Amino acid sequence: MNKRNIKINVEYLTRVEGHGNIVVDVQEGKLNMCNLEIVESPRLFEAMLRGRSVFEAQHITSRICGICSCGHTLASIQAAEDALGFTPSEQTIKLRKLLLHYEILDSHLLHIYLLVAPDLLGVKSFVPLIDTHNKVVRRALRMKKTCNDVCDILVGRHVHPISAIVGGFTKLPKVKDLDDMLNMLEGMRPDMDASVDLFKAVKIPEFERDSEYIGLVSDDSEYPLLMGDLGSTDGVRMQKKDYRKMTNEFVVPHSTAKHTKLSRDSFAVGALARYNLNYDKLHPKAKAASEAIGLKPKCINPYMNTAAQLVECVHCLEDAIQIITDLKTRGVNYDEEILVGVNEKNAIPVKAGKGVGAVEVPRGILYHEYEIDEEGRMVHANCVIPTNQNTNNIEHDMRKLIPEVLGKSDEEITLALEMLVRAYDPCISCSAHFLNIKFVNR
Amino acid sequence: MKKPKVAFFDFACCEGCQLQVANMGEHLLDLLGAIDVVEFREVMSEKWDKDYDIAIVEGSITDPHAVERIKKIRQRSKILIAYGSCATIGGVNGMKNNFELDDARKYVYGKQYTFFPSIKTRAVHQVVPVDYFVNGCPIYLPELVAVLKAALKGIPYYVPDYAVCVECKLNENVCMYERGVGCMGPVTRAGCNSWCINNGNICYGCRGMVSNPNENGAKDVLEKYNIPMDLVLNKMNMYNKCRELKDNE
Amino acid sequence: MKDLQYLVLRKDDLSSFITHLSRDQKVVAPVAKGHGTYSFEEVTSAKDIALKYIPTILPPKKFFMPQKETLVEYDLKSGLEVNAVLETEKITIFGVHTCDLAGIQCLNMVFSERPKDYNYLFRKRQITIIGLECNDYCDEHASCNIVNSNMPNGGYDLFFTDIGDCFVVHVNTHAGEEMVETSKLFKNPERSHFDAFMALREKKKQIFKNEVPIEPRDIPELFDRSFDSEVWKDLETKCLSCGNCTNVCPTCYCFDIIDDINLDMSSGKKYRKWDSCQLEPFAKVAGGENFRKSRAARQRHRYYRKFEYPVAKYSRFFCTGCGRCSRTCMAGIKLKDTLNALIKERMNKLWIKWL
Amino acid sequence: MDKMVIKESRYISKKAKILRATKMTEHEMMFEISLEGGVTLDHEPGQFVMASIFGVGEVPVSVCSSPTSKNTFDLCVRVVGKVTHAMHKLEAGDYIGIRGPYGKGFPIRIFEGNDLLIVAGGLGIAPLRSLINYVLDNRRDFGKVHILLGCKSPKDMLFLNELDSWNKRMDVHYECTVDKAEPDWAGNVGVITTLIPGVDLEPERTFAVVVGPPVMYKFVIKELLEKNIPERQILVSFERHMKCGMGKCGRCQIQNVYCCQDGPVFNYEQIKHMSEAF
Ligand SMILES: Cc1cc2nc3c(=O)[nH]c(=O)nc-3n(C[C@H](O)[C@H](O)[C@H](O)COP(=O)(O)OP(=O)(O)OC[C@H]3O[C@@H](n4cnc5c(N)ncnc54)[C@H](O)[C@@H]3O)c2cc1C
Ligand code: SF4
Ligand code: SF4
Ligand code: SF4
Repeated sequence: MNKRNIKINVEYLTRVEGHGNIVVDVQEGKLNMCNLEIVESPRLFEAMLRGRSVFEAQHITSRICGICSCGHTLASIQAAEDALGFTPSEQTIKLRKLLLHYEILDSHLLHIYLLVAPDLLGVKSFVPLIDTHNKVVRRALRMKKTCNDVCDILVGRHVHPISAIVGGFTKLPKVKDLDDMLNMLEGMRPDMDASVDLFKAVKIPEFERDSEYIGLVSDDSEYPLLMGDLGSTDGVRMQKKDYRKMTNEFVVPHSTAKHTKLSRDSFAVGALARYNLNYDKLHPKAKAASEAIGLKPKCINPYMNTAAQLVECVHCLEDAIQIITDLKTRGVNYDEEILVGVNEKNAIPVKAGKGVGAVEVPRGILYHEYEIDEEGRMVHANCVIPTNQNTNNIEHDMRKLIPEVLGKSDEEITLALEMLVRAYDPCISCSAHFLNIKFVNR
Repeated sequence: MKKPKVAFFDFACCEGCQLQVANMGEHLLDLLGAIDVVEFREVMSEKWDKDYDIAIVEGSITDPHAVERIKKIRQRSKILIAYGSCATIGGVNGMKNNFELDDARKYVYGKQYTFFPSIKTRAVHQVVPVDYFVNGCPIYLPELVAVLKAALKGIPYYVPDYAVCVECKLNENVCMYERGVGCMGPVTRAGCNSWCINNGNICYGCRGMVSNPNENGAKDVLEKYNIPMDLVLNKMNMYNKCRELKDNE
Repeated sequence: MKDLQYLVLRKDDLSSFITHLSRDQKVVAPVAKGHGTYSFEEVTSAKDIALKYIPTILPPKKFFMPQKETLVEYDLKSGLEVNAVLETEKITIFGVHTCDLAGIQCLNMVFSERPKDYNYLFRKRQITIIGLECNDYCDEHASCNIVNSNMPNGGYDLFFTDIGDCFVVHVNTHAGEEMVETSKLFKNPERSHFDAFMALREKKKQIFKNEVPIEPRDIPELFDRSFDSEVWKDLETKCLSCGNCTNVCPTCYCFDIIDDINLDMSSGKKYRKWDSCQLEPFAKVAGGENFRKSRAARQRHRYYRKFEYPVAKYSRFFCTGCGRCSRTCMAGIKLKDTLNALIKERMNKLWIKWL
Repeated sequence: MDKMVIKESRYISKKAKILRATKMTEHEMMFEISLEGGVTLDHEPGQFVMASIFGVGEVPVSVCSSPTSKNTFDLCVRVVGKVTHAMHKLEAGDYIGIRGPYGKGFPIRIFEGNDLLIVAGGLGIAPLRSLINYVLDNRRDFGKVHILLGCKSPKDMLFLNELDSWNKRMDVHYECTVDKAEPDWAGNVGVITTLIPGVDLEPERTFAVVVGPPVMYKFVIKELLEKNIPERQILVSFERHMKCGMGKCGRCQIQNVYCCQDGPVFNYEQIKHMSEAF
């Protein structure tokens, strides 16, 4: 083994959403320390939620993270409705699934094109690509814009959606809106094909570490994203109300922050986890794309998370088109449009209770848990963010990776590590408000 | 004209406003034709060590480290633009100021709360001078573009100092009060094209308050429509809590 | 009288008529928006149209002077090239009540007064107007009788009066004649139609009475003497300055002109957009002085622009009695209440003088 | 939606070239401008133009040169906000847009043969410079000419050379005062109203022309009335926000008059009852 000393300190990891640092300390070829720090200033969301109406929770928690705001909105609504004992209508669920598809599409595309593609094409950011790969950049922006536009139609905007609230939607898409969304999504297909083609050509670093993969599972034939039980590739299955048993947060000696694990040292959530768990339920086109880019379940190369994201993009696009076509044939029931401030009018009866929301957002499974009093005020709130669940896994990956690459230059090692972290698409904005923050003596 | 060097920075926030910029689609290329982005951490690895012509800052100032950082940024920038509610008025982060600071920290971080230094949430202009404001949670892109153009031209941009209702009416929405629901529109600065109300929601006041609201009149309205005052005050504290901050806090 | 002047259209044929019109132009008509509100929106069939409606949220002025309207386009790349432009489309507005017809007439006067505003005048030529008679009061906010706009006084191409199972249609212009002829749906009226029509007009005379206790000709004098009235001070505490009352008013036409350069920083346009005297910066000048700083002064200005200033300039009230301002005001400022208060204050003053 | 170019539009501005841009004080700049094609602006003293800085906006500015100089005209601009900021960045050779002239200027025809008392406060000298130079160019048509000028401080004085030449002329009575003096200032100190009582004039045949900031009018007019100048012979020029210059946009309305069309020059009798005027 290469006996060298390395001290890497990548401050302000760029091109991840939020602030993160990687700290690596190798002495005499032995790994002393390898940590992923999250340095964003605390925002204390759970504390701020106390005392607020459960009907406002979604508006506030959406602001935890602009990138995952639709995901937080959906998880929050689910937790709130669970606590209130309210069952949403079939149409509402359909529309929420549609929204989640948009969110995953949008987020994955942003990640693949703007954040990962520069690494794969060997440049520092997408800016130089404007000159070298203008077509690719334009395609990326075009696809991104489409996701944005369909979101605008469905919920007013993509960042902090407006019309999705507890109980349903304050504005339902008109016939013309459905047509517009359908046209836009269908128009995106050629770009999606081109994206798959592009990916065929890029080289993904070779690295493997077998881990446990966790995500939503279900018994029906649908690729579970909005609803389902909790499951793992190691065969664990439980209900969402028991999510704490799934995450098993624990304290590690070298850090004041908590980590998560289930059956092994660590587990992963996110696109690759979902892919590994629910490959069979993917849309046929998504399976075809998967084959085209050389991804097969069960894949244990974390760098391939990006590939799994692309496969999910194909799936979400196709399923979204399916949902809209369905809505068109069945017709939208506009009587279900709800008035905001339902709490002010007591349209949904309020009682004390507890509820959990578990939703597959782009980066993995997101939990919101609320406890409310008999007036619907928040007594206690807890959110477990996918990035938090992944940190432990990333650290374990890094520990395995570093010895394998010790022979390379510092720059190459740094890049390899940065790329690894980026592959997980960590959203540190979300996690920065929670316990999983670690400190290293410096 | 030489393209100005522009850098984007974020403090405590959800980074949704940056995402709004990324969401411009192909128009982003027009924007990049007019400015030279030298730092934008979320999408770029490049760093810049000279002065900035324009610094675009997102997020609120919530810890001592951030105070120092924003002061440094201010020193290095000719023009400083605060964008997004968190930066312009404190935004949702301001809700923290509804609680005793230590209490809130303990709630989230338990015993180890002292590891996380925290101060009362402040808007950027409550710490350093700000040249332009782009309000909203998230920002409304046309307004950001308008402000950028004003900054490029070196002329002031006036945030509309009238109520969201103005735009709401131009969009022919049925007023929320007519539907029996309280709305922050009458006291909130316009400029978002009544985005939320167009989509069936109420205005939450994310753009900050008009400079001269008629508090008396607003009270009358609540009374007339039978909407409890504390409900609205509660909404007011969602985005606008920081306006109560004294200079010495 | 040419026999073409009055015709009838069976209600069952309205749908065919609308379809006929929408073949080569945009047809807009009142559409229900829920919560008892309406707006003029594009329709393709008669079933979308609310035939019985109260004044729409925004008046049809939005078609004559759009909220945002490009006036000038420029390009600085090759020195300076400036072009004045006009954006129009062919529109038929169906179902305009008499108050709104009066509103359009007011705007016509303003914009055709010299110096003429050609953007308005050219656009107006592209618009055909089909009026629709109100057989009864819309609601308690209407005050159309006092300003005499509950009966048609021109300003339309065709005018529809609902007399049960058909409309009596007044053909007023060439454009109207053409619509009628090409559609081939209109019949000559029979005696009974006329009888029903006359009976309706008679009945309206009974229903519509002065809504405020004053003769219209005395209103300008009332305002002459009310500039320093206490009534305005009362409005100071109520008004929220949301500008809704002016935005919805069919005769408010104040605007702002905005220069909007493109991101290339060399081409751009100037557009005008609706503005409101109720907004605080409206009368502010460069030195910081605001000539109508108080809400009271701004409210007063609004009323004077309805009941006094235009009387001197155009010899007519610029209030059509549509009641929109009262209907929309959250603060509950009602036009009729204000007029009543002014009248009452005036009476009191007279009494005091007398005693 | 169809779009077409309409040449009838009144919103189109003429292309105009800046021949010279001179910084006069900390806040004011003067521009010498010519319309493309050597067209004469053809204005009267007291009229204004709408000046367009493309990409920024359009503002009303009084023409401050006399119509006797045919091919070019001058604008003197104080920096206050958006457009004026941008104007101060202009240089010789730049193009701007000009619409107008608009409004009713000073009634020079009826001034002829009579005496003039010109009272200027601050930037008010800009429109008055047009009048003064016109009068001086046609000096024999007018009776006595008094010019009273008030400024905040000596360094705010505009058109210094010209002030000097007016001061030196025997056929003009010129006086000036500053609110706050500086050490090397030897002239009057005090507000402008203090100069009026000392002027020797025949009220029946004197036209007083007053232009200055809003606060000035009330006090100056009071002094003038005390001097027995008839109300009709007191002329003022108002500043209001303006967008169209054509009596439509409503911005410049003062009760039932439009500043842009009925003014900006009014005689006191016309507007004395209007509380919104001052
Ligand atoms: C007939 C006439 C003649 C004139 N002649 C001259 C002349 O000869 N020379 C000259 O220098 N000026 C003259 N003026 C004044 C000139 O028109 C103004 O100074 C000019 O319009 C200012 O425009 P601006 O875009 O620079 O300022 P703006 O940007 O419009 O700002 C003006 C002031 O209002 C404030 N303001 C404006 N809008 C807002 C808002 N939305 N919110 C908050 N604050 C706001 C600004 O802070 C500033 O103090 C004349 C005006 C008139 C009517
Ligand atoms: S809905 Fe809200 S913003 Fe719109 S008019 Fe009513 S109060 Fe104003
Ligand atoms: S409508 Fe209100 S809450 Fe919504 S963006 Fe605008 S100001 Fe913010
Ligand atoms: S003032 Fe009121 S009632 Fe009169 S026309 Fe305007 S909106 Fe209608």
